[in-house]
Amino acid sequence: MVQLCYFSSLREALGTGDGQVELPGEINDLAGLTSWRQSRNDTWRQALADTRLHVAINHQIVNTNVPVNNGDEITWFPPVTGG
Amino acid sequence: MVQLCYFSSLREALGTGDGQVELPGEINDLAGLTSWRQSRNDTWRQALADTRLHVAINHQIVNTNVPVNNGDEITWFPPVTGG
Amino acid sequence: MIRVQTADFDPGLELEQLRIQTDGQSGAVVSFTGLVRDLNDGHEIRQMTLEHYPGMTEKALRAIEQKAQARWSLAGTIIIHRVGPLQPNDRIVFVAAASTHRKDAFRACEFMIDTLKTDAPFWKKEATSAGTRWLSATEPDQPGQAD
Amino acid sequence: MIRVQTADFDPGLELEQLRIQTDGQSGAVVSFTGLVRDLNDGHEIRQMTLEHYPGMTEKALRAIEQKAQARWSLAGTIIIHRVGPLQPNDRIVFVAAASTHRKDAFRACEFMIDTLKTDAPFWKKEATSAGTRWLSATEPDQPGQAD
Repeated sequence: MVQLCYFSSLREALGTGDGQVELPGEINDLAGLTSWRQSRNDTWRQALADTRLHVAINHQIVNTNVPVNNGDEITWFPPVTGG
Repeated sequence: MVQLCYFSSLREALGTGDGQVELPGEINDLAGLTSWRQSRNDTWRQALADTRLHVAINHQIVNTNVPVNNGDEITWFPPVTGG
Repeated sequence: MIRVQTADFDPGLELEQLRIQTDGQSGAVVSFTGLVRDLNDGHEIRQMTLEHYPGMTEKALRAIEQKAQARWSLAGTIIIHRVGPLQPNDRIVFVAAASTHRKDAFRACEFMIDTLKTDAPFWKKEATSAGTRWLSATEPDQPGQAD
Repeated sequence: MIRVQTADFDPGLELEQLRIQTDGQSGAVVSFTGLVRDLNDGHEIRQMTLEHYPGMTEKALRAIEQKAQARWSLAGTIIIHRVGPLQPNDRIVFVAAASTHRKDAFRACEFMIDTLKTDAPFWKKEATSAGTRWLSATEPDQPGQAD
């Protein structure tokens, strides 16, 4: 199981979240995971294709394709606008 | 009449203030005024010879010899140390 | 000290805590307070909603504080950021640094708010007479925020 | 707004006045608070006495405020300086600037306290275990003050 989260305008664009999901056996890295979520439908395909999105795994921003493991929390979000 | 004031360590060095004084007729500029006060005694001569002192006439710092007139407030003080 | 909260904060109370905590060792305390502005492109802002990423946001704020403390000689630091719905002129964010020398306190305070704005996962959603939208980080002058 | 006073001031109250006064137009408020430090060259400071030049000091502070307002776009500014006897950790001085953009508020606040320290007629007298003395402006690290 992994925890998948989406924030801000991305979450609204997707219309729904994800939460706890069971990783298919063949998915073991971020690129695979992203493609798998994009395969849900056109909305997801388009929204997750935005190159401005950040990805954090277990609260650490990742900028390359990295392995994903059971128990990970993987989060996609647009550039931050706080402060 | 002019108002003469001294602040901070300078006032303490002089031991006393000055307040309202009648200007002698021959004194019409800052240099003359300063010499006149210095002529009081050695303490005054020495204290007012300190080149780090600032002089303000009517709350304006002056850096050259300027006329002094009846009604002026002339003040000597060391470099400021507030804040 | 970092905090993420929906409740308002009291800058005076926070500054007083910092003063008591640094008890005579600090001569300088610099603070930044960010407020919700009331206008964006001529549209009146009715509400500003702040979202964050619980867990990661707190880590990001702690990291910012630690970077500042590593870079300058600081007796104390504070970062407070509000989340949830806010109105124009409400306080959003408070950052403060105490130091022996005022240059350190100014540099550290400015560094912390600058870094917060690029590194801490907060997102702003603005409701105006023209509708509701998420703010974009690419706008040079981000509306409704203290840039 | 400038004030010279013997009484303590409340930074929270001052910041709140500035916030209310700028009502939604300012996104950024930066403040500097100067505190009496407790040590100078290893000597414990017992008391710090601030003297000023009534009339000229107020003019100097107003001039500093006006210079800042001419140089940056500011919605409001505050300078408060205490005089008379103070104890270690007491507040001496408070400077604040409100602006739409935080860079303006930071620059203006720092400019005002920097200029105050060179241009405003205040003098500090320090009482330590080693005796009593007037501080000298030529000391690179003026004790008991937020340099």
